Amino acid sequence: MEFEFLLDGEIYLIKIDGNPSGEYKAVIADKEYQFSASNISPNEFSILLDKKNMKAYVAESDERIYVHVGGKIIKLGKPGAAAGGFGGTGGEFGVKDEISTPMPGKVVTVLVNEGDQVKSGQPLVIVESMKMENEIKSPTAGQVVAVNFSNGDLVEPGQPIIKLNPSE
Amino acid sequence: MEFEFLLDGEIYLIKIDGNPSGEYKAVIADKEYQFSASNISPNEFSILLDKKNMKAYVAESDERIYVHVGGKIIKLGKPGAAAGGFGGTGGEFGVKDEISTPMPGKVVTVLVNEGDQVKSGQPLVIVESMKMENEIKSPTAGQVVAVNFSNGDLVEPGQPIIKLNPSE
Amino acid sequence: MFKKILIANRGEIAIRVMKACREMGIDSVAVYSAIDRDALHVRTADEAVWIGEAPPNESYLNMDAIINAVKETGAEAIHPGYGFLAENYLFAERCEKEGIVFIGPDSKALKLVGDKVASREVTEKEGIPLIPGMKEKSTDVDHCMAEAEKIGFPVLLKASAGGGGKGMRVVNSSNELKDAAEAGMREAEAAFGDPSVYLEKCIEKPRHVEFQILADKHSNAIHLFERECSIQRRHQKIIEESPSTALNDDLRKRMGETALKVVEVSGYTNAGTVEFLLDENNNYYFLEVNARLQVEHPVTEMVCGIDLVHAQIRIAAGERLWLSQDDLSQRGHAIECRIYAEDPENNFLPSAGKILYMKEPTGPGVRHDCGVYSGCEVSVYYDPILSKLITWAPTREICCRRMAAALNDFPVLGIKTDIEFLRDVIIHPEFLKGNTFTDFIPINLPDWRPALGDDLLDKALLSASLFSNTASQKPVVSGGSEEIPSPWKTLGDWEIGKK
Amino acid sequence: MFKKILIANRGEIAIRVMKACREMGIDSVAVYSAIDRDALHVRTADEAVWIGEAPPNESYLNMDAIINAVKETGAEAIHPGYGFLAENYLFAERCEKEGIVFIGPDSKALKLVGDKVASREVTEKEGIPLIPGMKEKSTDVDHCMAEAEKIGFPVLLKASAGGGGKGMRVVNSSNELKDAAEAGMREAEAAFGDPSVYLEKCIEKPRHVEFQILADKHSNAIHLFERECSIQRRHQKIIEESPSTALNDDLRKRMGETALKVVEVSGYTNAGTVEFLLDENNNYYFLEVNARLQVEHPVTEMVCGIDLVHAQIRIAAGERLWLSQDDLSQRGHAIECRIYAEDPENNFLPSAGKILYMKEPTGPGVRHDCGVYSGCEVSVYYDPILSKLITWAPTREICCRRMAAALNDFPVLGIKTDIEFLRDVIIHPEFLKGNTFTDFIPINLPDWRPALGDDLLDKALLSASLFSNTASQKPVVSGGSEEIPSPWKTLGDWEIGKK
Repeated sequence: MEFEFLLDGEIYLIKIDGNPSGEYKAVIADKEYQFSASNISPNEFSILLDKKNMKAYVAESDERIYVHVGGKIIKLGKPGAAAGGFGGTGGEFGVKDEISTPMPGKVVTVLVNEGDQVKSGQPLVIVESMKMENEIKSPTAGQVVAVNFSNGDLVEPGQPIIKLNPSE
Repeated sequence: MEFEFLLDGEIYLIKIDGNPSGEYKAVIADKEYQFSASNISPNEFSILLDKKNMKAYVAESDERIYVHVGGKIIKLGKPGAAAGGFGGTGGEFGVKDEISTPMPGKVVTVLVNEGDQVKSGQPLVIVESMKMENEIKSPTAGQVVAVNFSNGDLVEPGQPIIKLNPSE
Repeated sequence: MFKKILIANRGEIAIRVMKACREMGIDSVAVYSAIDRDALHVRTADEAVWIGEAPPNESYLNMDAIINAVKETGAEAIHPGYGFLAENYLFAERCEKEGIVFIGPDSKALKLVGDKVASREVTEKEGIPLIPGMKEKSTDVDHCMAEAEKIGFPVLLKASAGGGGKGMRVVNSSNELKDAAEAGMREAEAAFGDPSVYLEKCIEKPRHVEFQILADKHSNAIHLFERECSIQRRHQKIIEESPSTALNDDLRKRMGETALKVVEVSGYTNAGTVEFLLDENNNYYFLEVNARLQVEHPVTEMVCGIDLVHAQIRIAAGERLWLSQDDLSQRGHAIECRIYAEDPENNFLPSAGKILYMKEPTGPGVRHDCGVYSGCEVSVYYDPILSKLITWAPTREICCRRMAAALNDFPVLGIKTDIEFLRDVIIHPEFLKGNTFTDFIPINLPDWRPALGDDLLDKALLSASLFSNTASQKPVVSGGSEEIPSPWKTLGDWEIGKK
Repeated sequence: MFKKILIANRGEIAIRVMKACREMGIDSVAVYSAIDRDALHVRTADEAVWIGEAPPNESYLNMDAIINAVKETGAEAIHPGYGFLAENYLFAERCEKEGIVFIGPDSKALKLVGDKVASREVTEKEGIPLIPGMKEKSTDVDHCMAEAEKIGFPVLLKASAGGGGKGMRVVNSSNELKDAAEAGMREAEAAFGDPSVYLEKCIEKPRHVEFQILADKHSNAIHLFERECSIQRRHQKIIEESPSTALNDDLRKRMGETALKVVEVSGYTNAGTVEFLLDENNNYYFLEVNARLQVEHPVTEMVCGIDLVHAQIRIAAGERLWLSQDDLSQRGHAIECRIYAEDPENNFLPSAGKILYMKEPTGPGVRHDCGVYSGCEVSVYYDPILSKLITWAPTREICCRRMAAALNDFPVLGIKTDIEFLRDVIIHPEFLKGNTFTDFIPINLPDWRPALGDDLLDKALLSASLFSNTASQKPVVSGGSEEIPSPWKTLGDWEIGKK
């Protein structure tokens, strides 16, 4: 069987096959892995790779697969899922030319106007969420081409608040 | 909607209806209940009955529904499921005329022979399981009509080891 | 003793208080907003009352609704937890008028210690060491500017009514002051209903050390030693520990005595915390009294072997303190990590959404005070704290290792949390050495990013493949008896290369 | 210090040891039998090695397989847990020959204390008080009969090689002796590979009180006070606590000194337990040394503030004891309840099968050392212990209430457990008074049945209806992001009476 996942804009291809007793072989790029795997619960896998034990916890949303392994979380994109631009810097769901917030909130102050030139790291908008004011900074230098929200507006994650024309 | 459950050989009928906001009405025998209910996870329910909070954990096997509520476990039979005789005294799956073990094990000693008269509480067979020897006692007075296993045999839960003709 | 207590809060702290009630044979009443019907605190209480819509001022800050819930259920006392109405003296006053016991100090003491400027005055008179700063609160930016020039930059801007770092800002120069003051006032208004701020001299390279106190209504008070809370981001604590690596026995004794003096002069009762800044030369300055059960109270409980919530309830019921200062000692070491829904890669911005899956860490010496669960929604309306992970061990070294191991085995999937970041703080050589100052994070972990080796990526890809493979083979699930069949039952025997 | 330790055990104790290894920076190796591939201990270790088929003598008792696993993985030491090979001196001897550190006493001491008759001889010489009984073990029923007549009925029949109540029987009269001895020998043979038994005078209305000790390889030893383990069924402990309600300071001091004397004369090192019977007149009798980490070690850890597994590993690595007797004190109260797969309604017969659903209790002062999980199979091959629930609190009263609350909120569905029974013991007035004798259960809870009010039955029926309703509407589930849709989405708006 073959699976594809996205990370930071790159596509990774995994070939994986196994037998009824839970012994698997997999190939990622030019590396080959042999291991024993067991599905402990819908979200929990036990993998023995050359006798080394590895616990993995996995869950999925519409767009992503979340994997917890070795104390770290890796978020993989599902190819063909709706959201583009994994790993963008302008907020979790943003790409470099669209500034959005990672959480719902209220726009407290828009600090720039259409046409403004902005620097990388310059605060663009202040959003209140979870009782805190949060500055959303520009991920890049560029020109503001659109400001879609005003002070006091409620904003949802992924909605572009500001559009930029990056100059980098 | 109507549901039927078995407990100790009795059938209980529940009529239950609700609305989209999680408010329910139910009738059991001649008692009426109004409550708010929420399904927290596949096995977990939150019920507010006249503001009193009640947590219920529920799981099912092929034959039964297990409910944990108020610190107690209630095992309800599903009508029409294979196993008969809920709440029998001769072991978890047994009925009064068939003696079986609640767990798999090895028959160490059969203490009675076909035709023997036995008293209620008399040890009939010793089964080793989980490193312990366990005496299986007669749930009733009666006559042994069949001994299906011999010393050293392996036995599975629900398999009748001994059949009795109860005299009570 | 009370028969029924209403807990005017939500999340982990409400649950922690309810468990204490149960152990004391007291019924607990939860209150909940419209979006909290499925919240864990509702399911932990004996009774639960709906008090309004999601925004806090329509529910958890709605005094009328809460007082009504008390009357409706016949509760005799209210435990306010922390945040919301916990330090609101008007609420305490209202309870006093209605004949409901407020589990905390009386409204008079609450008003005094809640007003940072008034409490400065009272404590200064008694010779308690204070940080140089404004003598009165203000909502006037120009006045603040003048005062800042007098104190000398850098100055610290703080909300007069609040705590928890909300509204707090370091201001390095006069041209930063206006923006900082305006934003601070807006936050203070939103969080506490009072925009007043004040300024004080910014102590450089400080530690934040606080003393837990208990005072009964019969003029007896004890302290339960210190908590070091220097590890902060956005001026908010994220890691606390006890004992502090900075205190010796003499300093501990003197600070404890000062803390008790503060309690005495302010007429404070019940559980409270006296906060100090400690500079590199072991000078300490009284900051303020936190007039509530603190988020970080578990580290004191684990080191001192007492239960602060039980103590709060007993004191509120009028009991005399059953412990003297000599009965108390610190044993071993405890650390708390606050688990927040936030993004440490992105300026610790809060993160909301659904927790797709989580699994709580367990083990000897591990305590997890938790307000969330697999499948729950983390709302944007409330404080982003999810839970608190506390470890205790005979030594600080083992305590750190135990915490690192627990954080390492603590999956929370679907929202961003600070778990990986906290682990990297705990295993940082400077943290292990005990060099914990309030600038620890900007100095030692600036621009933190999780490290991800190729090896780990491959392991993640293997896991994701196994998951996708299983998910695609999964049958209709019937309730709890989910059987995950081997995909090979349907697919037969494969070999590599065959497709 | 060791870099890698192999844990020659399974279940909760293997996991508890692995967590200690992780905290000490030591890699852990699990071993597992064919049916334990998915067991929790395999997933907790850093490495895992298959050692054979399900029956214990083909895997967890298979010395060759375990020694091979040590060599294959490069482990330097073996932690045996309890049960299996923990007290097998031949295994300790084998380790010594192979140059592997056995984390426990050396084979010589293990052989001595494991032979109840030999250890009687050694201790009797030193004036340690003993229960009158046979001077040698036997496999001869007639000889046992003669000895029993000499001692006088009732007598207690015990397996010479074993512990944990296996093979133990009270024999009230001569005509019961033959059957009891034969059954006891069979059980002893099956459990320990040695059918020898011995007899001793049966002390009536005794308490079972034991002292935890730690002894290094440099002739230093301390005791960590007592555990009271009188609540037993089938001669096996199910509830343990510390401190004992029966001991005063003087008696505690004397028994502690006797325990250290036993350790000294037997040349014992590492962690061990000296067991005593205590009669109603405060006379105590030495029973035996349990030459292992005990199941009930957590109550000592919580009351004394130490970690016994860390201590075992440090002592095995050759460290000198870092604590003196004066450093130790008991703080608060701890109780352990053993969670077994067994049927308290049916003579505590073991129960095997699949755990359809379970949820671990949590909270301040609650520790759960657990070897199972939702969805796991409880096998008939091994000891039916599932987990251990331990609570600590400042007082015994609160500790009992905390335990009762935790047991009350601890669903384990699909197999029978003793959880409800344990709760009824904990809340029993005689238990609360501290009247804990070894006959507690037959005296206070004979023929125990769970009480089930009509009210609770109705609540169960409502819950089952909600479950069945939801289950019948459940869509294909895709992995972790299970959405449980309201049935009303598909069914529209109902009203009562409409069908």
